[in-house]
Amino acid sequence: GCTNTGEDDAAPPGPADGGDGQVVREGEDTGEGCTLEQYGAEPLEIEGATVGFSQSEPDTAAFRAAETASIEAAAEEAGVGELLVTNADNELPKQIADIQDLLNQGIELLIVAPVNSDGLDPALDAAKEAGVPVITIDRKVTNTHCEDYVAFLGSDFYEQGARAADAMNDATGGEAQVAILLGSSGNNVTDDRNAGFKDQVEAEYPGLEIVAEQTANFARDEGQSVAEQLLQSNPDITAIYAHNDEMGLGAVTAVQSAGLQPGTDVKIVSVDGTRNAVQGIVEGQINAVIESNPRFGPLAFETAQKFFDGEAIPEDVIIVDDQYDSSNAEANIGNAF
Amino acid sequence: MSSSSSDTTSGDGVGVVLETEVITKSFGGVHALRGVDFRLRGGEIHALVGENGAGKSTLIKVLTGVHSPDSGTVRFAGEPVAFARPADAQRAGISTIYQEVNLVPLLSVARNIFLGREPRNRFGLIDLARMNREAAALVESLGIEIDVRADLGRLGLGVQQMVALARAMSVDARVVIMDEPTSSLEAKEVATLFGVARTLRDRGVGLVFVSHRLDELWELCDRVTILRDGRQVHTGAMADLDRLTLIAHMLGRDLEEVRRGGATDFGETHRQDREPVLVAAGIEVRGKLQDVGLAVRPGEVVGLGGLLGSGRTETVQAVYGALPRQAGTVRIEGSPVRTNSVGHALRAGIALLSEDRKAEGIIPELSVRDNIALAVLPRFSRLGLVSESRIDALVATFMARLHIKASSPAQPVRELSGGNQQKVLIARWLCTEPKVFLLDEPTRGIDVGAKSEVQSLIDELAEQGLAVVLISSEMDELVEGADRVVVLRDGAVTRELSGEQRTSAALLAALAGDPERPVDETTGGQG
Amino acid sequence: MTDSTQASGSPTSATPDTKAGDADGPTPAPPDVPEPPRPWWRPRLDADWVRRNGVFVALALLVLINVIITPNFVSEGTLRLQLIQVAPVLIVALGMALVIGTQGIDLSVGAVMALAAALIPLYIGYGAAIAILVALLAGCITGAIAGSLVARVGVQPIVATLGLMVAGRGVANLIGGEIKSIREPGIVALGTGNLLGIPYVVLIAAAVSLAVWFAVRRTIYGRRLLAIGGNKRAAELAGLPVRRVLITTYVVCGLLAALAGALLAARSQASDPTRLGLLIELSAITAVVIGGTPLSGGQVRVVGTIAGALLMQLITATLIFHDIPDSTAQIVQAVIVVAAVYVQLGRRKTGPRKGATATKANTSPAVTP
Amino acid sequence: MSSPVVAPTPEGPPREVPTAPGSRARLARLVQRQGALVILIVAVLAATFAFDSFGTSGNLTNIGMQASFLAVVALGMTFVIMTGGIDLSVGSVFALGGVLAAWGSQYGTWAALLLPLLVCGAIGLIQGLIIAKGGLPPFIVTLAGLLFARGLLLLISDEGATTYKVPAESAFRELAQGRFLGIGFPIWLVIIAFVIGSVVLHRTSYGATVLAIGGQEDAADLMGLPVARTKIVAYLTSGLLAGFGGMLIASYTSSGVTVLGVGMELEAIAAVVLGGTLLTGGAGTVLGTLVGVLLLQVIMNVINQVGSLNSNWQAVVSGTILLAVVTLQQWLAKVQRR
Ligand SMILES: Nc1ncnc2c1ncn2[C@@H]1O[C@H](COP(=O)(O)OP(=O)(O)OP(=O)(O)O)[C@@H](O)[C@H]1O
Ligand SMILES: Nc1ncnc2c1ncn2[C@@H]1O[C@H](COP(=O)(O)OP(=O)(O)OP(=O)(O)O)[C@@H](O)[C@H]1O
Ligand SMILES: [Mg+2]
Ligand SMILES: [Mg+2]
Repeated sequence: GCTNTGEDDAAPPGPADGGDGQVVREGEDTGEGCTLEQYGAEPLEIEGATVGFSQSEPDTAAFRAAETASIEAAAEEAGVGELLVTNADNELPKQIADIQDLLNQGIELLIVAPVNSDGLDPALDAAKEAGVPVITIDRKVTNTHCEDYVAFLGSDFYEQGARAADAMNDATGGEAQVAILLGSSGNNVTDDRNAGFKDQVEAEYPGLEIVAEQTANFARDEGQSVAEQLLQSNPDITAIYAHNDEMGLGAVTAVQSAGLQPGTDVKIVSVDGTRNAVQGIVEGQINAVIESNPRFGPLAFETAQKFFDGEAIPEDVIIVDDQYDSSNAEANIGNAF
Repeated sequence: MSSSSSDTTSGDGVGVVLETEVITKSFGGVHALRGVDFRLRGGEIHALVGENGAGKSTLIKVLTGVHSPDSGTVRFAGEPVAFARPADAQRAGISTIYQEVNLVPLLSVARNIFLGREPRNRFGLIDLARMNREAAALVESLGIEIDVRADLGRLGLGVQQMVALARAMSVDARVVIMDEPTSSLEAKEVATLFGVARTLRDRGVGLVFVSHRLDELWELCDRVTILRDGRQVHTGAMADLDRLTLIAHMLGRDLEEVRRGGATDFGETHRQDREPVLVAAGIEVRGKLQDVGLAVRPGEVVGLGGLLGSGRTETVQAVYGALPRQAGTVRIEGSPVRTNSVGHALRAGIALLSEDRKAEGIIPELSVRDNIALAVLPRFSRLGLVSESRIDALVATFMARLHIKASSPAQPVRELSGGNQQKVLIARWLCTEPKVFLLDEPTRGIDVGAKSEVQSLIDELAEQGLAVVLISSEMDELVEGADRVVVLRDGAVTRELSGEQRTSAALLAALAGDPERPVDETTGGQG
Repeated sequence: MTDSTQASGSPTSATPDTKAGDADGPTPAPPDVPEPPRPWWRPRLDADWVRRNGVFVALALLVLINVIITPNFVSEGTLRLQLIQVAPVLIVALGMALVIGTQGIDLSVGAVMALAAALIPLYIGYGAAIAILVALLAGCITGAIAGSLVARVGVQPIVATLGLMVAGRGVANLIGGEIKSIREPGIVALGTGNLLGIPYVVLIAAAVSLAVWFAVRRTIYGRRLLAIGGNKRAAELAGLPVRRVLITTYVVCGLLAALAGALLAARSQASDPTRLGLLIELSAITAVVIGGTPLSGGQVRVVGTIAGALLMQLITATLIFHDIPDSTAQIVQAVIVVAAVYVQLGRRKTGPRKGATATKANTSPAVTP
Repeated sequence: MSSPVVAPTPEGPPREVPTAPGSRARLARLVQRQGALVILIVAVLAATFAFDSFGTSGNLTNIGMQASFLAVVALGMTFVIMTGGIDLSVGSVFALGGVLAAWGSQYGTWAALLLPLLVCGAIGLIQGLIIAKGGLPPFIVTLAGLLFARGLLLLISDEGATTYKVPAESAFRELAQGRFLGIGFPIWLVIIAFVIGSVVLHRTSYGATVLAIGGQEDAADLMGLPVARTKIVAYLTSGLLAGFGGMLIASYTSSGVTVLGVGMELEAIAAVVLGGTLLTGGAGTVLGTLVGVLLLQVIMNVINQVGSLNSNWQAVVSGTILLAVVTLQQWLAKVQRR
């Protein structure tokens, strides 16, 4: 992003690494900090420790791949003794099982990307019982702070939605018939990105009319076929908001096959910041991409070390997400994942 | 020949347990029953006869709630009833053995016998020990020696039929209906079955008995109802009818047309002077056959005799390669046929008409035409494309030659009567122009008309130089139809009867393993 | 002696079931005069006809409803779009129909699509043709594995293909990695190009339909396939090359799935091994069954399958057109699917054992009345 | 002829061959049906030697706990498959059951217990009715059930946006979080359910009818067995058990998670088949299913023990193992039959 910490700049380009590290949003730390004492954990030197990482979704999604790679790289950087990685394949019971398995194998710190905000209780309880501190990344859990987990590191999905509305307003000049491509039903990311967008539109942009919202399950080909149908049945659509870049890219193809110019005839705004989508901005097919930075590795280990060193850790460590648009896409494409 | 000589007046209502009034039933365009008035009295054995497709099974299915009639009434014990499903009929006291063995192959014999009314222990759970014990006793009383805990599907068709009988017997029924129970039974089992039937009759039970083995009717039955094309053409006392009249009623022809000599339609013996075309030697099938040998000359009909489970079916299946054999050779015209490959046997000129038409013969959904042409498709195709016109010609030839009754060659074969299905299968094999034709119970379950057609067909084929192996559970068929009879016992050849020895009495003795007569030295590999 | 004896008093009440909506109705007297043959130009437009052609009727109805209630429905663009979108599903469904005809099922088609799509970017350097050939080859190989497991080892089709589905998706992800955009002009043209105004994708689906129809109706292979599906043991005894036919069928199914995967990749100009073809096996099976092919094997209805796929496509489109939320959409879809199959299979009731034919058609292999 | 003398005369060759259809066949059947057990034991032993942390009691109870949800669902599936049917709706019904339980728990423990059973039972019942009375193929009906239950779930949770929480003080949490003799309730419940299931299948007329229908449906009908009723009960049971499984997981996770159960039907089918039940119906054991579930769970556990296996490799490995196991089963059965 524009506020690059520069840590990873030297890394070779590629989808998994490169790009920017995360920056914590200042002054927005909520609630009391959590200290080692309050949490009731033992001090630990991360160097040489056994750390577990429970990933939620298969690593084929660009976001997940970047996230896992970042954790692995940072673990190496921090000199972690052993990093055990599991992948829950999007199934909550499997994630619970994974975490219990990790605990059973003697991890001393758990980093988890939760499948779902609710329902990890048994796993978190087991961690508490084992005295293993938990840091959740990219998705917050609804459990009790400083009792069930140390901190949440991640983006504010609601905020992302709201910023997408802002970007949509900028791209369309305030007048548009907007179709929304929803992520998978029941997913909190879908809910937040949608609510943020709609609330912001309602509050600020009366000229943006939402004419359709249909799920396309975060997938490119579904995004394409749903967008094709929507454009066919509702030719007045002038803008598409997609909950992730993949569906946004699908919408690009759909607009093209409808004989229209994506980015011009139909404005497209999406969330994530993948290389392909930012490239799409450069080519003028996508109007804006709200970043959702997946590179949690350095921040996670940094936070953990601070915690073990006795510092108070805020409940939410919200990172600053960048935004790509025609003004900065070309310059910052290296930061995309 | 009065076509409606029903004895509606005599003894009406007296002791009638089950009756129908003007029942009609049709399937699509097929009128299976057209106004049938059937009356069954308690304490009688009532024969139900007719050609294949006359509607016997349909009538039974209407009586027992499998089908509901299009119109007409069924009365049971004087009350009109409308059984919605077989369970209702069974609960009311009608016990039925349906035509095709209708048991569950994956369950044990004991389970099959007691399905639905298993003995319970005091916890209300099935008392397995008692169930097995009672089943064993029941089966033993029918003279069969089997492990009642074994899966039914592993037993031969005949044994399965006896298990079905055991099941029907174990219910306390007022009416017992048996649709061709003897078709796959051996003389001894038939006798057992008759004994059971008579006992039941003497207890006042009404029995319905269907069979295409006409002699059995006079032996067992008191009265008879004859169906033809779904119509009731005659009802009366069995004793008032002679064989020819019965057949004339069934077929709807004049007496004269029917009058022929002999019990079967086989001709005289055939030539015996040529080199054997089929020589099978030393065939071993683990657990089934030991060192079985067989040799058949062109134009010769060799019968395979044996009791239930003696291994006749296994022998022909092993020769055909359909049953893996551990040892033994099969040669056709001197050249060996690869073991355990149906394809090779077929190409070498062997054909097998298998015993179980339903499970191993017909492809129910395919048309008559496609069923007939199935084994010879490559010959009627170019570059993998089927040549329809040539197949049509072939099928037309065989349908005419075997008198196959079907609405058109395109009719699904499942809609045909049993006899016609059998003829379709014979046609399938004749298309392959076999040198050796193995026939496993070819006349099982087909009516007199069809049976004599099949018999004369076999004869004709042999005349034309085909080597035939004939398995039959009917003594007459073996004795008259075969030039030699090879007798199997417990999976081994024990005797061979030829020439003068071929008499029913000799065969009976051989089947029973009469120790007086030593095993013929000439049997074995060279036949 | 139970209550069943008092169930009815008159001959007519004894047959309560034959009347309700049954086309053949009760035949009061034995008709001796055969019915005059019906001229071919006057098909029986009765309930039975509707049942036999249920899927076409349902399709026509849905089109009609859309014409009335959906704005912009009657347009070349809409028709074209539906045809384009249905093409990959249809191609998969046709392969599935063949497998179902052998009394099998193939759950691995979605994974095969992903695998094929994943291979294209890897081989795109050699040109579009080679890349697609490699993709198709992968489909054949997967099909051959499935076929061998079923025909040689004797594993039940649903399990064999379930294992392949899990493993295949994993392999696709392994070799494909993240989603990749495909910009190669040849592939893009395949996905978006036209011939005489008809999209290539639609032409290919039409060609595949024709080929499958021809194979089923006119070739030895088709005849054998139906025989094996109808009664495997009998087919064996008739000397048919059962294993070869079975393996061929799974290979064809894999090949068609790979083709569909390649087409989808070409259309979306990307290969997404994680998502591509997800759950398509269920859509394909539904299309086949709605089209009138029984899961019990022995029959393959190609035209029905096409109509079934179109029907499913149109249902989805209708729900999107009217912006129905996901929850309602799924419920509506469930109801339509059941209704369509009900109409299709509810035919030929002969008595109180309603649907006995259909039920057993689904469970036991060989049945003869 | 009246005296049933089928026994061979002394001179005849020994009858030993044809009259012994049982022993060898039974052995083959045992191996085919219990092949999974053999493999499970081998896998457990191997894993215990290979990984220090595998054999620990903590890990083993974890496996048991994790397996219990699938086990409950697979039990219902076993009955359905044994009637020759299939139930694809279980995953969705499972999720629905969980959401309903969490929602109901706000109104008390009874609501949490009854609501899911009522609704999921009703779904199972309706599916059973359509299949048994309407004669529709189970595959399609339950596929529609899958969509329907998922749609219903989304409907009651604002398109999945709302996750109901089980109140902290609710006794409903005890259902899955409680322990007896140090072992979680779900494990006990699974044991009880499988014992009951086993007795029902093997020692009651209902179970006999289930097997008969799967073996030969028209025969079962002609034998006068209550085919339709038995099938309806099987689907009802499957719906109930799936709902019960969902209820367990709601109690376990203290919330009504909306994204559960996707693909669970296939896992359940795999477990049932691994346990030696024929998909064509008619044969199998309830305990085999339990073995199948444990086998799947152990495979997953072992993959996790390896630690850093890429998630895609996990899929490849588990798919391959599934195929290897069924292949092995077939092979064992064949060898035994020879
Ligand atoms: N389920 C059915 N569907 C269509 N047609 C049928 C059905 N059942 C019987 N038929 C037809 O009804 C007629 C009477 O058949 P049925 O089985 O009653 O004859 P059958 O007298 O028992 O003959 P067989 O001696 O061969 O057993 C036949 O033409 C048969 O094809
Ligand atoms: N009376 C019996 N006692 C014990 N086992 C029997 C008996 N009858 C048949 N079996 C079993 O059934 C199996 C199959 O017999 P099979 O049908 O091959 O014999 P078959 O000589 O062809 O007699 P049929 O065809 O008349 O039944 C035998 O291998 C045997 O295990
Ligand atoms: Mg009959
Ligand atoms: Mg036999």
